[in-house]
Amino acid sequence: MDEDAFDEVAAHDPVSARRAAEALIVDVDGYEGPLDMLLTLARGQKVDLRRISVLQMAEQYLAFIEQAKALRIELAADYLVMAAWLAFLKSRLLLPPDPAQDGPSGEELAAHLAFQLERLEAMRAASARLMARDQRGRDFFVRGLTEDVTRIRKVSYTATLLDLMQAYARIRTRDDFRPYIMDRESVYTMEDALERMRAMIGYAGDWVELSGWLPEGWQLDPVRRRAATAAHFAASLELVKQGVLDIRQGDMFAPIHIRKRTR
Amino acid sequence: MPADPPPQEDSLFEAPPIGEQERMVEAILFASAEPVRVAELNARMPHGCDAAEALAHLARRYEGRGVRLVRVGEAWAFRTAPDLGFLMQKETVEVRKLSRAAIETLAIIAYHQPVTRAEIEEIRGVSLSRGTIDQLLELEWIRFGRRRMTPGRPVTYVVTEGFLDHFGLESARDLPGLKELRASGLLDSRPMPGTEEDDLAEGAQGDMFEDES
Amino acid sequence: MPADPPPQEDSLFEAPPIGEQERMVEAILFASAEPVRVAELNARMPHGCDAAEALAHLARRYEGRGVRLVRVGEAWAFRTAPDLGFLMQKETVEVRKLSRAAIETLAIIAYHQPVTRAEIEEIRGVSLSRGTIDQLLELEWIRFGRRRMTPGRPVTYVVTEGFLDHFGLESARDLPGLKELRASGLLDSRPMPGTEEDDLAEGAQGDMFEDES
Repeated sequence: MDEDAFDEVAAHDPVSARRAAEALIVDVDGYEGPLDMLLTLARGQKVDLRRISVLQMAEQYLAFIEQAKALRIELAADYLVMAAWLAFLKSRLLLPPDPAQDGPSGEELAAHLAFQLERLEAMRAASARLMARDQRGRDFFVRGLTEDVTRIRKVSYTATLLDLMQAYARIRTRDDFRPYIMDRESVYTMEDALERMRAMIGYAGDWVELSGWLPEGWQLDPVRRRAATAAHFAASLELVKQGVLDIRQGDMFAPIHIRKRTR
Repeated sequence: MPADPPPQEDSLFEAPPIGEQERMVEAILFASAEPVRVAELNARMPHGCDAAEALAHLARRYEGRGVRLVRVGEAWAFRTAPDLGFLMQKETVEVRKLSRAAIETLAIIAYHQPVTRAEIEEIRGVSLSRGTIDQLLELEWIRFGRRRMTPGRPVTYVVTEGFLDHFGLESARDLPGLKELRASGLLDSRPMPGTEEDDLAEGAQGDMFEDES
Repeated sequence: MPADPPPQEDSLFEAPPIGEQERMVEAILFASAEPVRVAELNARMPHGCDAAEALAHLARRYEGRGVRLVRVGEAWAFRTAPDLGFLMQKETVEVRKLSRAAIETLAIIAYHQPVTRAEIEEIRGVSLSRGTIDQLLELEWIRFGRRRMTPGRPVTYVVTEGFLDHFGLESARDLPGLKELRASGLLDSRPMPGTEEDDLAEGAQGDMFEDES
């Protein structure tokens, strides 16, 4: 945004005023919010921030908002909130004070706005001075060769605050996303199958069909039958691996047979 | 019995002479890239040593040298003299570029600490984007201070020793221009006329700014 | 010496005085991660400098100090004086990241203290291995709190001063709540449909500190 343009706005040059307003619109993304834009307008008055005309600044801001509306430019809500507040401030400043109405006067509100602008500018200046300081790793440097003299190695565990908070966030959000509670009713675990088969293995002297081994109550319901079959099949493989069982399948999809291995 | 009784109560041995203590502090600080606290220096040095006094001697010795003894909060470190930075291209570390929002937020925290998120937003007149505080925390330039004893008990932010170290500050009181800013009242928390101070601290921004949540 | 004309042939500018050159060598050797060769020193210093001469001056200056200038092959470096090696034990600490189980357990204790083992397991949804609590106790980041007045009178865990110190907190209450974590972008998820964000945050905060309400 060209500051000179604003001097000309102050001089009530309509062409420059329009240009200035358009420049504002073009650059609206370059502002960090409405206060930042007001600060730019205030600087345009080229006076001490404590002596700016808040009224003139409010009028410029409102004119800009009107322009933006006319050009159908989408403005963030906080710009519109500020516009509404400035319109209110303007009316307070222009109308004679109503003794029946309490609340702060227009002058008080204007003074506070001027304070906010001065404070924002002061913080801008402070951040510039801060960044202009000599900085570690750019202007001054730390010891490059830290020494390890002794061979005593002590393990120290570390974690940052960020790790801690992220861990907590992870745990708390996991609950939000817990997909469903598993229905334990129809789950037959391999551990259970293994235990059951170990107890019964002595009776399987000759080849028997694995499907015949399913426990009572797990043969009819398809969900339960599938779970029990899978568990018993996995358990059989485990027992084969341990060398206590033989297993065979004549053909693809043919019944699976098992028998106790004889040594 | 030593002629001068050492101030420590239960030291069995005489403390080493101050020149020796100075050498010890010098060696410890040279070996560490990070600032070392006075308390830790004392803990590592033999009984009866006075690290603070040794540091004062050492600082004088390094005045005007290529490396300087600097204070960082409660800790001390050797750092190269800033006027020789031009020799160090090899050691220069690329600092992550901070956004304008992050730099301003950092300055506001430094000058106004302890400060709440709502107060930062009030000063900047715009809501703080998600990553900004996060980035400063990750750099370990800011940390959480005490919660504010106002409704909602918001967390506050303060700057760290890492911040002081990075910007070569002895303490947060040495921030440039701090006195002038304070004298001009620009660091006062001044609520909008007609609003309660509590409302401000709590995060209700009056009519002016959108609430974050 | 400054009075002598510099021996270099093609220097447009006069070389810096030897005292300055000494400062430069001092700063470069201090900041460098490895010993530096004379040729490299000369290359890094302004035209007309004589690193070898500056090194000789510097070596004399550090004679008898806590650190010494030593020659390592063709290169030069600062090293701790051998008689002070005993001070360096702390520099060899091996730093390891805390395991995920440990950091999660620690986070739960910090946010929910005082908290029992069973409660930690319930929140994490997995059983706690013995080593995890032991490790946190050993680090002195947690300690035993009061026994819970429920059947079995289980012990509870709370965080320690050492924990606060390590994480740069003034009190465990200053840890940000869920709502604040979310606002700062640390918690990316939306709440599950049907749960109120506020319930979650307040629930967690409410349980957290008994004396708060």
